[in-house]
Amino acid sequence: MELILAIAAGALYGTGFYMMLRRRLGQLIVGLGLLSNGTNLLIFTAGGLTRARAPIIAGDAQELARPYADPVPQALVLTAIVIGFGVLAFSLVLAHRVHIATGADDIEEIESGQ
Amino acid sequence: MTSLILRTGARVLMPLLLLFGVFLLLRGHNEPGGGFVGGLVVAAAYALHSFAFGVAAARRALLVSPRRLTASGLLLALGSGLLGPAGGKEFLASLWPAPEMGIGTPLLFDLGVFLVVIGVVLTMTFTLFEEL
Amino acid sequence: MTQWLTGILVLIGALLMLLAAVGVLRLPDLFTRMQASTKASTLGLACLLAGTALQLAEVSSSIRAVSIGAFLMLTSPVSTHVIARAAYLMRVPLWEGTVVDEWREDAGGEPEAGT
Amino acid sequence: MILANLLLALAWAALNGRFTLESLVVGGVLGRVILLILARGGVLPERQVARGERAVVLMGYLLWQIVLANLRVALDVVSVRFRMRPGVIRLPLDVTTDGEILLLSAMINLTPGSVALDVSPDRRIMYVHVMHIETPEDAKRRIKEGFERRVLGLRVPQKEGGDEA
Amino acid sequence: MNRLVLPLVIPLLTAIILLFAPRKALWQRWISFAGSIGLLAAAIALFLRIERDGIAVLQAGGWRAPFGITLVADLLAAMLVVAAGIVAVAVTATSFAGVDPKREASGYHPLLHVLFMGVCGAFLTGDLFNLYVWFEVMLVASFVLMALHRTRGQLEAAFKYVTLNLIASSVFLTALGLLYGGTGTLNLADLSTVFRGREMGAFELVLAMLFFSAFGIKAALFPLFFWLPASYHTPPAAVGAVFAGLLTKVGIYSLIRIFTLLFRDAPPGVYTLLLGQALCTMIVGLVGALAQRDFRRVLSFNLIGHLGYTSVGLALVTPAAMAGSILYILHHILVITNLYLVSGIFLRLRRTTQLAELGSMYRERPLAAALALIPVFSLAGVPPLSGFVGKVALLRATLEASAYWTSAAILVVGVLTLLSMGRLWEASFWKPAPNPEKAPLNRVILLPIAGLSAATLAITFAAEPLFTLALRAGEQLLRPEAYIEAVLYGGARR
Amino acid sequence: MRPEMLVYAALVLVSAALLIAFVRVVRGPTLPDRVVAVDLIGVCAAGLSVLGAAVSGQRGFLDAAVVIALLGFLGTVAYARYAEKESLK
Amino acid sequence: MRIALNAMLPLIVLSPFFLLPLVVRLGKQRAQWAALLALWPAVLAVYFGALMRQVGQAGPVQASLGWAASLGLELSFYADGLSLLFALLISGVGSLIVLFSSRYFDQDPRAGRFQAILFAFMGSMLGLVLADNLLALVAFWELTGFTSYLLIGFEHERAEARSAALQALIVTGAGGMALLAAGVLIGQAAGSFNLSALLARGVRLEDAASYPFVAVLVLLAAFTKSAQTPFHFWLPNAMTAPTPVSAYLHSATMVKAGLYLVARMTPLVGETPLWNGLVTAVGAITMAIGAWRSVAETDLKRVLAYSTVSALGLIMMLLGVGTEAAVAGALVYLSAHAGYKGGLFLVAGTLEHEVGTRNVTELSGLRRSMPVLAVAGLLAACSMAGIPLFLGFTGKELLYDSLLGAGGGWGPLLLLAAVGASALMGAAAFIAGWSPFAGSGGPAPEHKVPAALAAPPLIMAAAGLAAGIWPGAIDGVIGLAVSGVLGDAPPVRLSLWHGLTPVLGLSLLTLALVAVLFRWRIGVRRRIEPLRMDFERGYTLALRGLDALSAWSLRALQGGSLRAYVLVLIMIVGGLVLTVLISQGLPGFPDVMDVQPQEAAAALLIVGGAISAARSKSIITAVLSLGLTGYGVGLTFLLFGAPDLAMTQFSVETLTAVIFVLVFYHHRSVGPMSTWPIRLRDSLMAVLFGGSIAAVLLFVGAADTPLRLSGYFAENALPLAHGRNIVNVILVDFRALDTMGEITVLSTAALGVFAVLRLGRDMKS
Ligand code: NA
Ligand code: NA
Repeated sequence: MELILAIAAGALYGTGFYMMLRRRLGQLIVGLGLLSNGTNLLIFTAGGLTRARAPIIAGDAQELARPYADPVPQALVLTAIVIGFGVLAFSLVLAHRVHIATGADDIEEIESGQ
Repeated sequence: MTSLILRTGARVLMPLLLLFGVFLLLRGHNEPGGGFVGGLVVAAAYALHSFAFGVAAARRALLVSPRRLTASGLLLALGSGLLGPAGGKEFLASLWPAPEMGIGTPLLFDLGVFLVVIGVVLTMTFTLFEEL
Repeated sequence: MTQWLTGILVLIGALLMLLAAVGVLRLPDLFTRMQASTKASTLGLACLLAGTALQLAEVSSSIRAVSIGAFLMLTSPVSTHVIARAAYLMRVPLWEGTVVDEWREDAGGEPEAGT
Repeated sequence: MILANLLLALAWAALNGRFTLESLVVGGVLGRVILLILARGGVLPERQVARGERAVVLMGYLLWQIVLANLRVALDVVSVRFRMRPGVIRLPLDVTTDGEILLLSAMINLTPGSVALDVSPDRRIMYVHVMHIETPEDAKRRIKEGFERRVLGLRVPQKEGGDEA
Repeated sequence: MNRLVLPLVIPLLTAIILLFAPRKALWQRWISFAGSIGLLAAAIALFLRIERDGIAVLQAGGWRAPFGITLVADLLAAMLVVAAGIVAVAVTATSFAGVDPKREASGYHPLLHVLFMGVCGAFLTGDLFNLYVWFEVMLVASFVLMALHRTRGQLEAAFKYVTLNLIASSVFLTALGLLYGGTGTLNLADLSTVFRGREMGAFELVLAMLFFSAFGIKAALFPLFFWLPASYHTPPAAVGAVFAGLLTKVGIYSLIRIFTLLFRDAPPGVYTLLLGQALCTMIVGLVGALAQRDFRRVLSFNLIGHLGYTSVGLALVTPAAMAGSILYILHHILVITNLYLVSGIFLRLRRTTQLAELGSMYRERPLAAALALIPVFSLAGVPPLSGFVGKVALLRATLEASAYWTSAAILVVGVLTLLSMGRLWEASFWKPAPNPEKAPLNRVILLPIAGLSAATLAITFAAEPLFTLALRAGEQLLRPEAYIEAVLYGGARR
Repeated sequence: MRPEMLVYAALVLVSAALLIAFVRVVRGPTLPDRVVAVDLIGVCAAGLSVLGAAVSGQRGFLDAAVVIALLGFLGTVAYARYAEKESLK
Repeated sequence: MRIALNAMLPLIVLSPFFLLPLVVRLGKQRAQWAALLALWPAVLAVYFGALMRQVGQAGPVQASLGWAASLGLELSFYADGLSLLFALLISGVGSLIVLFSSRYFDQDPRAGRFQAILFAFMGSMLGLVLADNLLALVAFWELTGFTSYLLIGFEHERAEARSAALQALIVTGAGGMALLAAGVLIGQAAGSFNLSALLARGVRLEDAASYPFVAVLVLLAAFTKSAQTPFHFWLPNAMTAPTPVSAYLHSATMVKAGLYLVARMTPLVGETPLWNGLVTAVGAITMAIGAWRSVAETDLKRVLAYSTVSALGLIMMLLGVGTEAAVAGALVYLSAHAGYKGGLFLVAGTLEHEVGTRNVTELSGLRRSMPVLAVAGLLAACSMAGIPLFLGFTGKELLYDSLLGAGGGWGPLLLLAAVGASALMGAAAFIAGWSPFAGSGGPAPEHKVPAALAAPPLIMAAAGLAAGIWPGAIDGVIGLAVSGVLGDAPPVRLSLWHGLTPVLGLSLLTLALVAVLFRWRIGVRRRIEPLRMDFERGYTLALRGLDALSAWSLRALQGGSLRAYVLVLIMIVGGLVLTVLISQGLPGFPDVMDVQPQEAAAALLIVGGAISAARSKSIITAVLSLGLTGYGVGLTFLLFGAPDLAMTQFSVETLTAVIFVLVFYHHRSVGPMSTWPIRLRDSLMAVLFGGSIAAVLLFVGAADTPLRLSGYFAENALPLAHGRNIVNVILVDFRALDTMGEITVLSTAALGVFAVLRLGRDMKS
């Protein structure tokens, strides 16, 4: 499974950057979103995969029964997801402001218009 | 004003979403859930409401301004962190007056997170609805 | 025995979902695709939920399963409706085999904004 | 309103998986708070709450209708050549309240070959997409008799204060 | 309460109070200023304590390292927090001379304090993921501060800044994920023990490269620097001052932490890479500065060039070089912040920082010119100002380490800086301005400039104690056993 | 061991449904077509999640299914609104 | 007394800096008050005289104020004969210059500032010549350069003043950098930065590995500062400075810092073929070129500037020859030059001040209206031309004497050059000092020359005559100074009359040549004027080259295109990672092929969504596809035991879609696609980068993760943190600080969205 998820993460990084290299503001932001998803997947995968054993202590136990999915990468990814959301939303709005200010969506046109 | 079906659906879904959001918050310490996802669900409820009834109605429905909500959440989280030092422990150290009831500063902290998330998402969506 | 029941229920549910997906892929226009997706997905998921509730055999899970089903039945008409409305306003073409369109007739052939 | 509150309390207990007095009380209080918030925020005129709940209750009854619907669709999907005669029809409405209209549209959606598309602003007409139309009138009649009648049948006078239109 | 937490709590609390407080300018300014004073006081208290008692540690939540998040302050961190406090006070004081009212109402003040919180958090954290969080705090605040503008050029610059920094964050996060995947821990001290004595294989080297890229972008090192000159010249002077003074330093600081704790046993090739990068950063920055025709762009490129100075210690890993870099970082924070504030004078008077439009300051505003003379020529390394002291320290260190090319680059860059600053001075202070001033000057704006100039002079006079401190800090960095000991076994435990 | 096989088969079928629906997302041709397909993908994801609960016995899966069901709806509403606005331009 | 003088040294040296606030205030007052400022340098001169006496009796003195000892940087001072000779010149001439300036800048609002910078310069110069610590010497060295920058640029409204100031700053600043390097190298090689210690130990660096560098760096500094060819061009350009500055910095003091440095360093790094050869050769060439150009100029101050260059070269050459006689000659010549050249500059400045021009072809016949000034000019010119009885004559005698006896095979050539240069300089002396006063006609001054302007040049010029007549008055000083260079040398005996020696013959020959050249000066000037070598060209070209390089580097590295930056970042990061992976060889292929259908579906959804996003033409399809990848990632989380994550991911994905949709209602995201080669290039880059990330993740990150932290959490979450959902416990307790930062990020982002949109609306309206 690591192989497949590694490919998936790689695809997200690759397409994320590919979209950031396109000419439209909107595509750039979508690229950022893909990149952010890729990073989250990478952290999760690198932290080790354990099927369907959520790190939640069962109602009658005092301690987590092994094996369990490592909760630490989960906490990290959760933080990263939320931060990524905030940042992505902000960048999107900023891109839109650039669009309004310049009347253009083509990055080349925006940059040459100065 | 949008369609009748959407409005009615939203009206019925709203309390369920809110309930579910609070539910996720409160039992997040023991089961899947927590302040983040709880807050997101509640925020989604109000976002849906603004789609169905417009943002002015959603603002009315929220009662508090999302900015205030954000600031209160931050203050609550920080305050719960400062309760530790007030009780002679480290910053962010938890105090558990009633651990078996699940009542302790971490819950307060999570509540802060919950409020921040609601406030943030709604600040964003409401502003987007209004300013664009 | 319940395990068998579970198995059969979830299998039916899964088949229905597959059917819905095939419908969405195959059927000729948006509205017919929506017919497939709405029904199959709701009933399919309901079957899955029923099977799972049987399998887990505990109150809270059953209630949760029921509430998911209820949510879905509540939301599915609404989503169908909003998509259909958008499609109508966008003048998404109907399949050439469509026999009647009274909606557009009422609107005088012109889609109008905001009901 | 009280019924709504009770339902929310039950839902809470169900979500928690514990039908203890404690969780019922907590759920009741929570539900009350949410309803109060929503009422203050102008989201929920009380009678619509009640209608929504009854619509939910009706869902169970619909189940077998849904099964039929699915079989029919399955046939359409898998048949090599499309044999349906789809179309959009105009359905004059007898139901009036929001809850009834929502319920009706839900039932239309979940049953054979029909999808509710829109309701006219004056609530008099619902547009429905139907997969198999012999004649439009026939399709309308089937819906009106199959479902609208049942929905109208739900209009049992309630003793709860303020719940009646 | 443990003093370590105050540099985080005070700015956050200030920001929250500012969010609740009336949006009236005067309220916001005074609360903001009071918060900065509080931050500076807390920073100084922390520094004094550390100077006396050694490395201080706070185990947040009372969870012992490496399980909780450890806040830790050694000399370097404490000094930088003090510098951040000074910058905070100077910048918030500047707002009394007036801020664009729209920006002020849009959360300018709380954003500044969030930024300070992020910076202090980055300096004080002993946990790598927590560092990421502080980076984001800092970045988002800076994004917003940068975006609070209306002109097209400013927005475009902000957008570039945001995009390229987000890539850096993404690379950082990638490195973090892999790091945790390979080691199972995030605490820097704990990681240091994990990596100690371990041969640098593919895993370690990939991590080193990823961290180098991520922090190199933040620190604007060659060849990852281009976002900085593309954006730093556009925000208002006070915002530019904080950015230039603090943000890039956080990148350098993180590189220092990573390379002294995690990759202590890196193969020589890595250090060659670091050194080459430092050289190129210096040269490219200063050469780039020469063609600039805008006061703040000149500063941007000088900033980059001198970031090369500050990363020399990292590459040479001798206490003297580290001390030199540390001293230079402290000097540079004060001076470059001050220079951006000086650019604010021009923005007030002439509504532009295009060099062609400036001039006549020396004759018409001798006080402002005299105050500006200090940072301009301190940056140029004119003795006895702080830049000279820093340069001497670095030169001694590089020559001692037989890094002759680096020494040569330091000297050449010294001349280029002199040239660049000489031209800057000539164009903006000496030459007759083409147009009369467009607005009166609120003299309040001179107060923070005077304060920072005084601080620059203080570095000169206190060169001995400061350099001794820097040496001690450098030794702490290069012999991290005390740091590790303090983190893993110090502070309250649970 | 047979009943588990059925659940396993169900997993395969729902996974297949999800991917088939994805093809419709790619094909479009109109935005509503895609939205319908995405909606269906959401339902399939919820289905996988429910099946996960059946396989593992963990309730967490059901909670996730609730979230998917509830929020997928919001997404659909948003996209539909976009389509409407687009059509009015 | 002795102890007191000793201990006072640092304070005395730094006193001009301490006095700055007073100087600014007093300097602004009317001339008669401002003139009081001249008292302080005079006091300093007296002090240095007293100290000289003490040093003569008891040897050099040393005192320190400390500074940054651990950097090797100390404010320590050392006074021996050599430094005190310079200190005397600096303070003595300084006093006269301050006096002169008080009148020159009378009624000028900038007078206070001018006097202050002058004092700062004086302090730096004293620090330079009296510094014991090498690095302090460098500091003062650079400070003289900086203060001279401010002084040359004093008339900063004029473009040529600014560019001359910058030129001087850069040229001498570059030298300063060289000196800094040399200082550090010397300190490291010799183990101390203190000259007193090094001199006392008799350290010589000849054998150190760094010796060639040290020597060349020291000389580079000396040559730039003392305007040696090819760096001399800055000096004539600096003549745009106010006259007191030219007189003080560019003749009497600062330009001699290089000579001081060479003399000072001779015991440490000198007396090797490399050193002596370079110093002699550069000095000689400079002497020749300066002398040649001096008679070609018409601007009084440029005449003087080139003759200064020539004199500096001459002294440098003598230091290079390095014999006792040569060093003594150098120091006598240097002292004489300080007097006459300072005087001539002040004469020139007064003429300009009173008449309004400095052009020698326009000035004539002024002796009647300015008799005192004419006397001063004539006396100074005589000393400069080496007329017997003047100190200049004594200096020239020593020059010829030392060249006759030394220089190896090059001796005769040097001698020839010296005679020629002396003759040209003599002619220049009269051109500058006498021709404005001789003849008749020409412009007339408006009023009488004030005493404060006339007295200083007269005093300086007269001093040359006095010292020439009574050389015994200074030979003690010179002797002490020589011993500062060469160690304990036998006492120097200066005398007016040496008898009928070849040297006397050469002197007479020189005087005859002077007469001839002065008589036909106009013809000579016409002949010489076109024959110029543009040494400034190097500087100009270097600057132009730098600017071109700068512009090029900006075009290359700072093109301004965001996409280019992104591409470069990707290439760097990906390149570094790939380099490591390839160079290290990939570790073993992990066991990875255990896949279940739902997992495969999730992964396919991710990959498919990603590709669909990249291929989509409409932005909303891209957003939808982004959402699908999010769903895929969420499913993955769900299937691998992370329900919290999955729920958050699904919610966030939906809300992201909502926000995208809200924005793109109003954002027409249509535009040209890039051309297919660019798309191909970017796809390749994307595949390469994505591939390297996948490889890293697979080979590097997918190894088993030690449960270093999680074990503790699993054990203690319930007993200590009272929670069963460990992810949540981590978020709100174990690592609550992260969460605190995270909600701060979120709040800030929301504030940002609000502010950006609000400002955007304000702009629209
Ligand atoms: Na791993
Ligand atoms: Na805690």
